[in-house]
Amino acid sequence: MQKVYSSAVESIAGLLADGMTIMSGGFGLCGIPSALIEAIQLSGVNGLTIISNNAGVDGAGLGLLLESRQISRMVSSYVGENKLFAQQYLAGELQIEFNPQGTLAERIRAGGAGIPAFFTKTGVGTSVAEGKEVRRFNGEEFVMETALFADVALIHAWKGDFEGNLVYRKTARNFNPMMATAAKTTVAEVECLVSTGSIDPDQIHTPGIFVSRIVHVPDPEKRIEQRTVRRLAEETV
Amino acid sequence: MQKVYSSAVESIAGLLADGMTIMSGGFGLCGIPSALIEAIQLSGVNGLTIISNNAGVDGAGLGLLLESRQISRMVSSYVGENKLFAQQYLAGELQIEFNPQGTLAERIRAGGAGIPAFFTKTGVGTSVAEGKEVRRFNGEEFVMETALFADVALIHAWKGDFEGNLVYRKTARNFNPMMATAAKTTVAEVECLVSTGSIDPDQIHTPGIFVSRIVHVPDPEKRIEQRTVRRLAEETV
Amino acid sequence: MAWTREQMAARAAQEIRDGFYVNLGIGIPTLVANYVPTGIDVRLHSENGMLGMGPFPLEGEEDPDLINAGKQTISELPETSFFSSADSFGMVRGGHIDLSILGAMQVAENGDLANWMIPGKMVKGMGGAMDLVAGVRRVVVVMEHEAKSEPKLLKECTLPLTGRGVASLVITDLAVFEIDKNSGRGMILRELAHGVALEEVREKTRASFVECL
Amino acid sequence: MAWTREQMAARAAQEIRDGFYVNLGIGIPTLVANYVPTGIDVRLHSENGMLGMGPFPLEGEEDPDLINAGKQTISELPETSFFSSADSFGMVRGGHIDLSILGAMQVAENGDLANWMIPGKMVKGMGGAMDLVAGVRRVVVVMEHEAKSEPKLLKECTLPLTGRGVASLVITDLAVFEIDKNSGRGMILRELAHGVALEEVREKTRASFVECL
Repeated sequence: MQKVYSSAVESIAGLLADGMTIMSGGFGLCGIPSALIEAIQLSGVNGLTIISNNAGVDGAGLGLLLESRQISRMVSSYVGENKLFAQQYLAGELQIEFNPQGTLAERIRAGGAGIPAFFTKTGVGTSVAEGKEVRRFNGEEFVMETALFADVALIHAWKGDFEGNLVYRKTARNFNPMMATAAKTTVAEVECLVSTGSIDPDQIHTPGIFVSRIVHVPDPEKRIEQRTVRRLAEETV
Repeated sequence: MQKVYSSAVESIAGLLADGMTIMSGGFGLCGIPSALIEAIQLSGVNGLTIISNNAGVDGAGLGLLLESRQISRMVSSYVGENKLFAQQYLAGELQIEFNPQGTLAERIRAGGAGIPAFFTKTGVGTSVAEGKEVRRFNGEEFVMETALFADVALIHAWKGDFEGNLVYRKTARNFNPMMATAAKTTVAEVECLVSTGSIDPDQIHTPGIFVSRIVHVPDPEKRIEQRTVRRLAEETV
Repeated sequence: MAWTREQMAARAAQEIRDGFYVNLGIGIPTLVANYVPTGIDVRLHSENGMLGMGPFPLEGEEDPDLINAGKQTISELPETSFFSSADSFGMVRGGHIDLSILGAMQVAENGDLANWMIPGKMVKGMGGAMDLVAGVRRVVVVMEHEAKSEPKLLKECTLPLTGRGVASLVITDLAVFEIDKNSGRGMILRELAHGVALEEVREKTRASFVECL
Repeated sequence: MAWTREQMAARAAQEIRDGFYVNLGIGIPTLVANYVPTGIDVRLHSENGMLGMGPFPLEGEEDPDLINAGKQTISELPETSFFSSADSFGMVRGGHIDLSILGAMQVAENGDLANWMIPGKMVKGMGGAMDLVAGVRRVVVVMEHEAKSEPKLLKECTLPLTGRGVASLVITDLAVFEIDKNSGRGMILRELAHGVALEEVREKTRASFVECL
């Protein structure tokens, strides 16, 4: 069971095909699989459908794949931070399917957990529910949403072992754990690669069964989108 | 936000009413809220619907509430270890609704997560699917299952802080995390009560938002149903 | 003599009860955290996967792995817990968050709320707004009474909805309206901002409302 | 000269490939762990919330918080992880477990499987069996060929089903049958136990099967 690859490029080798669907973890630029996204850019694969909460910013994260015009469709909840996105969308080069953030998270979790569809109150009475079944339970209306599943999931974790067990750090967890479960092949970049047995088994966020390939990316560059600070005297925001 | 109660009896005071629905964590006798079950027995409340994977054994766990005839209905996946259960069931004093274990777990998770219903392949073509909607997705059949929600959930955790954040230990986790989310009021007994801030926030299994009341039960009696051991020379089971 | 942004935030903070779990939106709602009354213990939820959100970090203590839903650097507190987006929206959808305070472009007299898109303009997406308005137990809207002299309190929203019948209270720079979503009788005017005349509110409000000051 | 329980378990162990995640049922399937060929790396899943299940503990090292789905005390390994029952059955239902080896009362030629209740007898419940047979990628049944001289390999199950069209391979004390679930052509007899005559298998099998030894 050899899961560790020596570089991001090698870790995705043999997995890619034009037109495939890729999930990419992260919220904003927090917890995104930067090294794996760069490897996707290098591969030149195109016509991609990307499932990701956001689309990066110009020059970082999925913004890289927009620059190289490798993405033809996005499934996201918010793509506000990216000029290139707007340009390509308005030029008709890029399709977008907006999902409410919680619905997106739940559709991915459902995909990994063998749930083909579920009902949620989110979006009832809005354009999100158009064309979807709406049904009453206990007198309230709910809309049916279906599962998402990808060919490949790209994950960023803080710590991983040789078994593929993963631990995330703070709000860099976000979409990564569900995406790790909802793809044919899951590739994880980890900031710390540790020996199997050194992570407390009660504190593993993603069990190794979900992770096929791991690559060690020490000290990844992490950008901050909105640097907000307080002065020492201030108590609150 | 005072959540800590000084005894199991006090921790459930004011929550009980005849005929109510209670979720009780644990798998077999592992990770069951023993002290809280004893407090329920002392309270004398009856006509209970209990949602729990198992029904304890004679003299322990939910077996106590069977002895005192406080349960009128169980929602479970397996109740094999209990003579009293069989007697009361055959005498018509006890109703039972069997759920496949994974369906039971998912119905509870759905109840906590605002999902009124979902589709699963488990049970299609069996008596479990009788009277339920069966629908095709991608050429395969799935049965619709609905959410479970309780008035009170009784939880056993290893560690808890004053905020209600919980950590479980090994396979004593089982149904506890989902049940903690799926009741109007969740009461947790914890083996170790620690100060808020002493649990790593990345390693909290159940965030305090789900826990209304906590009671410290140090050194609870833990029974083993099937004590199996190997001799030193043996490598495997 | 309308309320300032700070006064609107302070008024919204009065909706917070001791022990509440609260989600604050971007803009004026963010300021609400500064006006939580002393003695009121509140836990802030950030839908990207955090409960017990702390203030902005001190200079030099920013952590790129620790941001809020507005992508701003923040800090943690002793009671903080982190979890996945699925678990986070499970909390929201499951009705575990007591209060959501957020901004809006339009609110209708039946509680319909619009705050995510303007037809013809580039759509950025709804983010977590639809989940929050549908799932959180009580939704309080804080917004200007008018946008460029256009009323925002309407009989029916003209913009695409974020949620149907979801708003319970609207706090504007001029007044505070309650919405009894089940009655179908429109809004109830509960308060006027200091120095604002009832006449001005009547003029600038398209939603029908009863006065119960 | 039928196979012993140990020989059946050893035959079942040959279905395990390197890197497989496997769930073993109670009874003969539990023995399979003893016959995993050297050089084959396998991870055992226990549906009560554990991956990387180790052997029974040494005397004195039993931990009441560490049991398998049969409620037996077990041990952990370096690769072990623990998770909730919801996550555990998410793995099962989502098709992440490669192989399930379990016992049965009856198997029909179309792969229908019955192993949870006998009408008229006290029903104990299906536990996780329905989830496992429906969700795991490949289901291998290990069972006696007959029960008290009653055939267990049938044209149609007479007992209430655990799953419809779920079994892929049946290993009995007499023979090994493959089931091509999509063909509708019945079972395929693949192997005879050492010293067992084809005639005996024909006699004791109600399911139609083609011989492809």
